[in-house]
Amino acid sequence: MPVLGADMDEGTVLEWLVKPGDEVHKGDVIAVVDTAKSAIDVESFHTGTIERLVTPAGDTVPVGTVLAVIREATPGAGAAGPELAVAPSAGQPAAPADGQPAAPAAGQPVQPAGGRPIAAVTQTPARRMPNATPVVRHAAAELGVDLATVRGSGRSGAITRSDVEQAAAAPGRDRVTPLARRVAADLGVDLSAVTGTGPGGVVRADDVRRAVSAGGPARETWQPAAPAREARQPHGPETISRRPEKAEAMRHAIARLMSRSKREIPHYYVSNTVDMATALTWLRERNRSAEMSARMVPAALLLKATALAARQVPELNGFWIEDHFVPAPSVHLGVAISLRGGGLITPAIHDAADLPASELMTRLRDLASRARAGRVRGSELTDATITVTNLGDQGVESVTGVIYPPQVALAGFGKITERPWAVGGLLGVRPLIATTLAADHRATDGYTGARFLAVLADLLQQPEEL
Amino acid sequence: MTPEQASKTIKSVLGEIAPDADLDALSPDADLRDTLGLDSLDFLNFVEMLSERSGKRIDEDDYPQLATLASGVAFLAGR
Amino acid sequence: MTSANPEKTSYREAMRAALREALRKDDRVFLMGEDVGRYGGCFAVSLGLLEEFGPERIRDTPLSESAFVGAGIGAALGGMRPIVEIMTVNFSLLALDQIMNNAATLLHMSGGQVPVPLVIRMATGAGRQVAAQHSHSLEGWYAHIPGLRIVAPATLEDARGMLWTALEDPDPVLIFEHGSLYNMTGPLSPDAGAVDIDTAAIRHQGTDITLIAYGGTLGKTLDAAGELSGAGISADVIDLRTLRPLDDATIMASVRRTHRVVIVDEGWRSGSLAAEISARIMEQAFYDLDAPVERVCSAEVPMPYPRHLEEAALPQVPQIVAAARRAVG
Amino acid sequence: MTPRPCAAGHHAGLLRQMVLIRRFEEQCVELYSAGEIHGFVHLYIGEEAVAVGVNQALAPGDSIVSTYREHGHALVRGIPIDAVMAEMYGKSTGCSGGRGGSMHLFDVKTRFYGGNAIVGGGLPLAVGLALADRMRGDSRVTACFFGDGAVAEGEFHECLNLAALWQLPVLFCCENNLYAMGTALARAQAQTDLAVRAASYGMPSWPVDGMDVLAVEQAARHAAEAVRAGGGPHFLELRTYRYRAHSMYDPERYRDKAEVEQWKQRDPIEALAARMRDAGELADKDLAAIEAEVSAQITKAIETARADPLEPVSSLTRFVYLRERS
Repeated sequence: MPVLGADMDEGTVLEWLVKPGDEVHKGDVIAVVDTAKSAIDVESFHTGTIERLVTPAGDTVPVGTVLAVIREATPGAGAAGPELAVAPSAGQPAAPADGQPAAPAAGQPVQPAGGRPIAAVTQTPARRMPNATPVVRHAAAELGVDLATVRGSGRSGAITRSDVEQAAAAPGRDRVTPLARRVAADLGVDLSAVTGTGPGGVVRADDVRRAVSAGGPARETWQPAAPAREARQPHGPETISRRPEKAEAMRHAIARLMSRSKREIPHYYVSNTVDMATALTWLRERNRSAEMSARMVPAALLLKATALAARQVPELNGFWIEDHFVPAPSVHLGVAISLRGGGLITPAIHDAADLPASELMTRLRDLASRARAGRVRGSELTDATITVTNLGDQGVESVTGVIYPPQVALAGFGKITERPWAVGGLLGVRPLIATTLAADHRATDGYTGARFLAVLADLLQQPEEL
Repeated sequence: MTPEQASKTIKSVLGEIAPDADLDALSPDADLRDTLGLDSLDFLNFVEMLSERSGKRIDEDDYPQLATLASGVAFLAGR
Repeated sequence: MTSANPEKTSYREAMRAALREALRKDDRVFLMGEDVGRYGGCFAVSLGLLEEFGPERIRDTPLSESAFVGAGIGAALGGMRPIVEIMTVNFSLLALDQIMNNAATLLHMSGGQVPVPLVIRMATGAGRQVAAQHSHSLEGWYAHIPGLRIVAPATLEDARGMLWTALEDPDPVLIFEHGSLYNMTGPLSPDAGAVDIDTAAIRHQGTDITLIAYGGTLGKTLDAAGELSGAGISADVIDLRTLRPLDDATIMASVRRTHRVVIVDEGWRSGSLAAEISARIMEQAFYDLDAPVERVCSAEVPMPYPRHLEEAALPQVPQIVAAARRAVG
Repeated sequence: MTPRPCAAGHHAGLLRQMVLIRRFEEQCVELYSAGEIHGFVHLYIGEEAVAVGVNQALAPGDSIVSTYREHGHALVRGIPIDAVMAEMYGKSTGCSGGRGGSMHLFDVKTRFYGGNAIVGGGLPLAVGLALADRMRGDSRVTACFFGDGAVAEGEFHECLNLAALWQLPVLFCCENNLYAMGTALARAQAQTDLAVRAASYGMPSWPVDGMDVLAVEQAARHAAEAVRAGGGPHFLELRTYRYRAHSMYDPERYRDKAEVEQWKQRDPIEALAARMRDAGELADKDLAAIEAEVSAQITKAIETARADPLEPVSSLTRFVYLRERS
């Protein structure tokens, strides 16, 4: 069970997407796991064949528990010792000392001929009460050891104090320097996915920065608290109910991040009104000839224009880290998507400035449906370099948003409304949209923000170029 | 497609798009987008699924006819 | 002020020039200690001063550290500006009671009535094969005591300039002169004068690591910085100058830039000044650290006599370089 | 130096000072027992003649370095009784701002350089003060009080040597009360004749009956005048006795009650009073008047001290450095 969030200590396997015998590749989604906050896709970090599924769907297990055993597709036979496969938790004890898989039901592990098990950990039945005295429990609490992950060496498998101490001393906790932790927090980087290059593999600040510039690991943020599989595979209204505690967790996460933003970021705001007549006319013509599935909504044009504007005004595309602006090499456009029943997430459309508007539209639809199904990947949730919020569909005229730290800008769009508007000295009725920008005054000044909105307005007058 | 079939189809599609909505309480003349909180993407999905299940092409110019349950039923059944 | 050309000067001469200036400028100033007069000072710092200023002001004392250090305190209470020379820090232990229980406390326990404007100079440190009783670096001990100011001049400018500032200070100031520095020579402007005794100085600018040193280890640390520079590691070298009160601001500012630290301290590691600095870095700059704080201190052994063992016991350039490399990784 | 006043008035003054010390110390016992004052409190009861007699020989410009048993020295030196009592209470109005307490009474106005609570620790200060006076050409005397216990300290010997070597104007006043806390003089010193030991450093020294205030005064005047005249340091061994424990209370296993009673027969206050009665200098009503006056003074000091303010905790680290770092 991978650690999918900083505060995750257990997870429920919602669904296996593979079965024994299936070949999997590194990066394949092989299972869906429900954390306290969201349903998350679990990727395989190995290429090979599924040997067996250790944790059945429906079980709740602590992080670090083996979910499945993958027989690695080793070019040569018998390489190094066992390693963890589907329990890539950097935060929890993994294999027992002998490295043998020990499925309690099956007794001895099946040692596949020709392959080798690369995941091996005692499966812990869901929240079985560990066999430990109160004194040992106290010690475990003090040492931060999850007793469910400790194998007892005492009588009848009882966990002794020295078992706990050994577990605590085991290379469990990440070796991450304080600076790296701070940088990761600033950048929202999930440290468990960062490779350390320091002595003994310690993660240092540069490792975190490299991970970010490589477009890398999950950034810590809140994750969708959506109805998970039910929404994805609707069975009927009775299954569609969000667990209240999840909504609350998301509310808290939003509260924390937005409070931090308002506490740390001196926002400034600029706004503009843009004539959308040209864009809408172009869009209508295009949609008329397009397949239904290829139709675009105005939001797609707005997003593309925003992405291009962010590229043209790079001072607004990046992060404020350690008292400096760090420009992002590419535009990953965060899109605020509100969830039914409250809350929102802001998954990113990667390299948005490089995508044709039609592709952007496809991504947007995909992202929106997955977001509402609670099926957003970690990297999508964490990579945005600038964010867009569009409340036009809700009928508001304009929105001035709160910046997502450590980003430095957030663009807002209101409703496209027909209003009287003078063009060339003649009053006419035109579809207008209010565009706004909230930006971090530490990184830029109002002049830059104004330039951004001007570029955006120009781009929207040339929809065919988008 | 009979009005009953049309109504059932529309409600079924809406149920998937807005799973938390109480469709039984939906007034035939209520604006769907406002009442159910559908955004443009939701509405596009709605149109797409409706087209798929009814087998009918729905152009952008037809969208106003899908504003309410009653007008949607009339639109689908009328074809 | 004329801008005269720098002259080649030794640390000893710089210190003597400082004494001479103080004795000339202020009638209240006198020098007192073992063999400071006729002998000319154990390290020849006060050579020639007896002839110039006479036995009243260049005052040889009996080997009574407690009495003459305490007498220095009393004379300071009585309106004088005594400079007490304790031959070496090793003998200061015989006067520890006076330094700790009187010099450091009188101001406080009199409710601010009795300041002690006293300067105590002493040689410190190892490196001359003088074995276990003459090689201590106990300035860290003294830096533990509130009420004292502890300074460690490591450069010619500081040897020349710290004394006068210390004499002007209303509180007791202990000046620790590392024995290996007296023969150090270099250019010093004839205009060189008083310097502050509050701040640390950056003696070498760098970006990758902060090397913190003082007194006798500064030279070795600068050598290490040079070696590191050849290996592409750019080091900030901080000369603490004042060991109490510590200039946290300079230390933390550097750590916040480099994120890595090596502290070089000739004191024994346990309970050392290096330990104190390390703790302060944890307290004030923990989230700026990208590697554990490294310390290069003396081995925990009474100083042995043979050269090879003495060298092994003391912080040396290769150890500083190795520690820096560990930190930079 | 100080002109000698008429005998009757002079004796009455000595008596009054000794009574003041005695009653102040008795009051300290009560206040300590009641938990109003705290810490180590060393009482001077029985030794009053020493402080009172030596003080007669000192001029206002002279310096005094004392010990932790210094209430008496402080009071006769002229530190206001209110300030001394407030110091016992740790109040900011105390003579040391409340920072010192019983063992660390200071007052630079009267050149009273402290109660020093390290046995022997004050001697080097006295030598240094005298050195400053010598170098500055002042004709001050520094009176340095210490007990018989200090004679065993290295600092005693270093300082007597240094003072004699440099011929510094120090009046060494050894209050020999026979016990270094619980260790009797004979159990700690090979040579119990302390004046002899001082003499070995080449300074004039002699023993004095410390229970006789007039004898103390006479010896001190003689010695102080010699010191002031440039005769170098002098040493007085003042043989006295403390009636009470080393510090407030102790089981007194180290001495016989009979011995205490024997010394009390020679009580310095009663001895002077008897002599004055014999000479017709003291009537009962005179003594009663002294007692009443002293009592009123002490009562007022206590009331004032109780009402005085404590220093705020926010100023805890005051008086560590005179110059705060810029």
